[in-house]
Amino acid sequence: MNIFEKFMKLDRRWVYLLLITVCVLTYVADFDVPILVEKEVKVIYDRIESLEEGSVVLIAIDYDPNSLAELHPMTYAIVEHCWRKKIRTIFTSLSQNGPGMCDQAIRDITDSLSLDREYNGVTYKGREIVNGVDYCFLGFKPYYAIVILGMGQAFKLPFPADYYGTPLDSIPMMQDIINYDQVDLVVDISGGNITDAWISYGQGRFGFPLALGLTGVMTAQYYPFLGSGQVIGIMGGLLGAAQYEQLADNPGRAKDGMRVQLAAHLVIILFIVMGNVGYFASRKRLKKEGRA
Amino acid sequence: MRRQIPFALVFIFGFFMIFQFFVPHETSEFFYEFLLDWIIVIGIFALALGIWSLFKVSVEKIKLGKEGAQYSYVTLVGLFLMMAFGFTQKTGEGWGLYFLWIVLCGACIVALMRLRASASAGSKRMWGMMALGLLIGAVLVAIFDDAWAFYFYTQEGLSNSMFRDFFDYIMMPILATMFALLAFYIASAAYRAFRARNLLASLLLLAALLVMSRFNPFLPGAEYVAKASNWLMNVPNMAAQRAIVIGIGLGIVGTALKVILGIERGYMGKG
Amino acid sequence: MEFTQFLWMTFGVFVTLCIMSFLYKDNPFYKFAEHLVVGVSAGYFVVILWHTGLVPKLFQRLADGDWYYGFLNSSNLEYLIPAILGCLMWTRFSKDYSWLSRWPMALYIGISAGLAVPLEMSNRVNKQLQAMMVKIDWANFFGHDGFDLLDITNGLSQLLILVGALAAIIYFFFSKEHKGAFGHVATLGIWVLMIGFGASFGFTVMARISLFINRLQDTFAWGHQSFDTSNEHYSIFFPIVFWGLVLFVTGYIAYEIVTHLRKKATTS
Amino acid sequence: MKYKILIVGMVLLFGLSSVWAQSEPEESDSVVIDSAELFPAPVSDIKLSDKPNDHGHAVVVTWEPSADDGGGKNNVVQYEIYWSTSFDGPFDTAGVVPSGTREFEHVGSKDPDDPKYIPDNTDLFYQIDVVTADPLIRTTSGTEGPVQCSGQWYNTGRTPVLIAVLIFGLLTAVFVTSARKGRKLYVRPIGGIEAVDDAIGRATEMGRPILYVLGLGSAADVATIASFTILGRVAKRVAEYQTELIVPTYDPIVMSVAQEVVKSAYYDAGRPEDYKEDIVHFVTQSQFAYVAAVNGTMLRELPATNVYMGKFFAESLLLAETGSLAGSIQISGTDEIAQIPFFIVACDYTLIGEELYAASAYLGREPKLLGSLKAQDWAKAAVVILAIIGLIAANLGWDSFTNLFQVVD
Repeated sequence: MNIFEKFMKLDRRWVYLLLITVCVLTYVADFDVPILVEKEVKVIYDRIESLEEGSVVLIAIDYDPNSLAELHPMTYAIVEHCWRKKIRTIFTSLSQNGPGMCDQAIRDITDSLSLDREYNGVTYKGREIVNGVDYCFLGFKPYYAIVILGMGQAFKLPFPADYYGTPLDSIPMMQDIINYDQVDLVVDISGGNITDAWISYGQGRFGFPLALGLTGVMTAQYYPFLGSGQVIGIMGGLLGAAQYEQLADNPGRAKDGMRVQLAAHLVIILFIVMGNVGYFASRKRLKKEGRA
Repeated sequence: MRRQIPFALVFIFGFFMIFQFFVPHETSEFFYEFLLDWIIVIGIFALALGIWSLFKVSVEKIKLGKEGAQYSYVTLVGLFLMMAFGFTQKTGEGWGLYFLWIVLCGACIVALMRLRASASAGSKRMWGMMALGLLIGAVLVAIFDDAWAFYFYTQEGLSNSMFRDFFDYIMMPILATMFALLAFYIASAAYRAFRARNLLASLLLLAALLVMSRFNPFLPGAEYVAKASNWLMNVPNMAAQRAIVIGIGLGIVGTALKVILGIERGYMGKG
Repeated sequence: MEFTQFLWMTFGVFVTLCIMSFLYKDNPFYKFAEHLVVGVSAGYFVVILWHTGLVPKLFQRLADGDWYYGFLNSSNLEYLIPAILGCLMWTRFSKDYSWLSRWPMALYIGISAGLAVPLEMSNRVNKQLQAMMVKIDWANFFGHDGFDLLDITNGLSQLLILVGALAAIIYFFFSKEHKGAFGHVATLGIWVLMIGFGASFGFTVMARISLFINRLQDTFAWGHQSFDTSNEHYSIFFPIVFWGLVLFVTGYIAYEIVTHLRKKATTS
Repeated sequence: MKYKILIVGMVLLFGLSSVWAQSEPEESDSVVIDSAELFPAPVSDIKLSDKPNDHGHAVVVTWEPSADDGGGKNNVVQYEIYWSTSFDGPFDTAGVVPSGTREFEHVGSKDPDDPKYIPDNTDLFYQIDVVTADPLIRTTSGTEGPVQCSGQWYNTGRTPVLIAVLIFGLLTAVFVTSARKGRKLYVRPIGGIEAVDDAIGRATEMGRPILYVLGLGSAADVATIASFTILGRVAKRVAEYQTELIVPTYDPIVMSVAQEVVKSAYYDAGRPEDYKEDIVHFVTQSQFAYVAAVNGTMLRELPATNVYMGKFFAESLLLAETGSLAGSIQISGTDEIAQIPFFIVACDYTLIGEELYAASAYLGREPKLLGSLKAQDWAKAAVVILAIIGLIAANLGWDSFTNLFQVVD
């Protein structure tokens, strides 16, 4: 039995040991792995990157804690990207259990913005993010289709006051923002069918550029909208989130997860390849012996 | 007669349920919900049979002195403690003699197991007396201790802190880890079975490899791999699923019809 | 975090490791965790089914009446029927009357079989059949922007899904030999099935690895908690428990290695 | 002169204010209310009907949209639908729909104590408000009615299903009768089924038990019912060969039925004395605890053969990998599509999807059961042909054909 054939008959416990070791090491170690970026995600990043200081992005955080693991990293990456570029953001949260989680996320990112950071070679000074100047969190209202339509007339119709109870009229940032006409991009991050309403009632009626962040299982069914141009880009699941983090040079939870995923997948692929090398090697030898 | 009645019941209720599907009227809906309740209630009553079976098999292991029989105590004590927690809750601040009661109950279960497992009349009597004594003790504690009470009709027991801790720190970690073992099993299964033995095995292998490499940035042409894996998931996989779903649908309908019409009686041991 | 809760958490980590040790081999720790979880989960389901099934579906419905000279004076007496059927299940405890338990079992199977017939026909056959009758996107047959065969929304992909599904259905024909043209189509069908299965297998790996990452997170959270001096209940016992478990686990691993090597030495 | 200036001034002011109001209506609430021109046109042509194919307690309201919805002043945001049991009110909110909608299904509860209860066979009246961005600026339609709702005795939306069930039932009956009459039917071999007999023989030779897992389905799943039949065949062989059988179960009803099945199999094989109640035993109703126990059993009892038939979920691979570690021959069959790949990879033989349902007929080689397989094949042929015709029809725009298969819930 030569070395190749040993590959084939390895005790499976070696597979387990190697896999555990690799997972734990990559989980603990803090290094960066490149993430393959797909076109659908890059479009979203490029769009935000091309916006000028003071532009407005509406970020619809339409998921609840159930799909937090997949979608939260997207929110973190996109919001941080916007704020570093001094783009103003409006948040809505049209999923019933979303607002509390959304508020927490906003505060987390605000903290992170107070530090100096370097992204893609550009140093951004830490700054204080001010509610009402840099962002406005509108909160939750039932009947999402009607809310989305209402915001097309004016934000203050469905939301006379923001999540914290401040009337929209007295929020400095909202003085020059009336409806979608002043919004440069809408990003809907969603784990359910609110996305459909954003596409048909929002984009369909008011024609703003719309980007989607979706859970992994939902992604395939929204590809047709990419083809038809109703949606500019799609981020799918943890993979999509990691791609955005990669583009924004802001490694977060998604990239942490993907680091382990990539290593684990490589280990499994390695074993499959080893097994097949061994298989062909032994078959070759058997053939030879058969002839001899 | 005894053999025929069950098949008649299957026939009557089976046909009723088929036709119910096409009748939206409230009366039909009432019977639909009513019959579904039957199924649920019958299932819960049957659980007693299951618990009895678990008890019997565990005791049998001790009786036969099988290897690892001592673990049966862990199973049954865990079972009865969990049930005890689920139906009790403290009434005030303190727990009183609750933990004494728990210990008495646990000991009583062990004594009962020994009683059933013992072969000689002498040890039977001894364990019997012990079980009875512990039971009387437990009942007395339950009667005279006011710090906690039984709740069968309302759900106080579900918020019992012991019940919660057993669930959060025993059940959940074990179940979640059992599930997580899949990460390793999927790897070893792939290693062991993905060999290009023939054309079909190679197709399986290649499709799996391609999809597993979908976010691997080190591959040449990585972008196309990602795209191709997306295509595999949404075109051939979709086609396979659709075919299987339709086949399964017909298989289910065919089998269910055979059962209702009494052509297939294997489920009652007559095939 | 209080110390008792930390102890519970430690126990959770301990049973996690017990289960993980099954990857090496069956051992007393796995047996312990396995038997414990069987008992605890069975008890848990008894409690849950009692509270969420029996109480609302039976007791609360009969609760509007009183026991009246041994008769239950309730307006929902029909709900006694499932209770009686349930009791018939218990005749299995007796040898002579256990044939009665076939009645509720027959009812159970009859109701579920009847339920399945139209429902499965509708959901799995009719709706899937209609889903196959698609309008093919002839204008973008080879891709939306230029030639792109891997575009999953182009007309070709739509057509391939349909052809693949039909070929796979043909593979499942029982009463016809896979010969001639029919055999070729069936072969195409099994190819489609195998590619689909392979893709689905490969796709699932990620979700399974995530499960293990979650377990790692929990374990690391426990490690962090052991040395978290900002915890107001923190005491020296936290790290003592931590190191105790670590020592125990490493000790056991060392023991296993030594016995393994010894066995190897004696056999060779 | 003074009056003239005043009037001109007022007209100017009014005009200005209305222009201003139109450009930025949200900043001049008080002015807007005065300006009657801003009120949208009411909806017209309200039609009320009982919702078809339901249990009652629901009304369908349709209308022609306001002239200012999508045209005209284009200021309609939503329609609010109100209902009442009397013409004069008081009216309650039935629902709100966005502009552009022309239909609303007012579905109520059937429970009289529910606040959303809608009585059957009672006169009901409806009104529709056209609402603009400012909720105060709205136009109410006239009251429409009466309409009565009631439950139906036949759901016409499900006719395609009824036809399919009837045709399929008929096919089954025809083929079963013809098979009973002795017509020979060919069935192609299926690897996994042929393997069952060999596997039992192997277990006997090795003197090791056979593990039969019925899966996580309840007895209400048809996959489990099919598995019972297969269990019966296996148990009979096992009894004849005097091999040991282990059947751990997940559901108490499944356990009871399986006990009956195995018991009769032992009686049929002429070995009632070998039957023990504990062959089929209950473990627990928790998915992974059950798997933990069965995995333990596999490594301790080292069964020669593991058979997995029925409904399986994530545990499929946990079971099958442990079984292969224990060196058992493994045969599996499930109708859970997501789990089939794992069984294929980890087991020696796998029954894919519907092959599980065919297995019981195969194992018995009983003509009447084989007859039903023939019916399934005919149904599959019909599906293939209809799908091809449907594809052509859909692409030629013959929607009336594809609509024949539309099932409305």
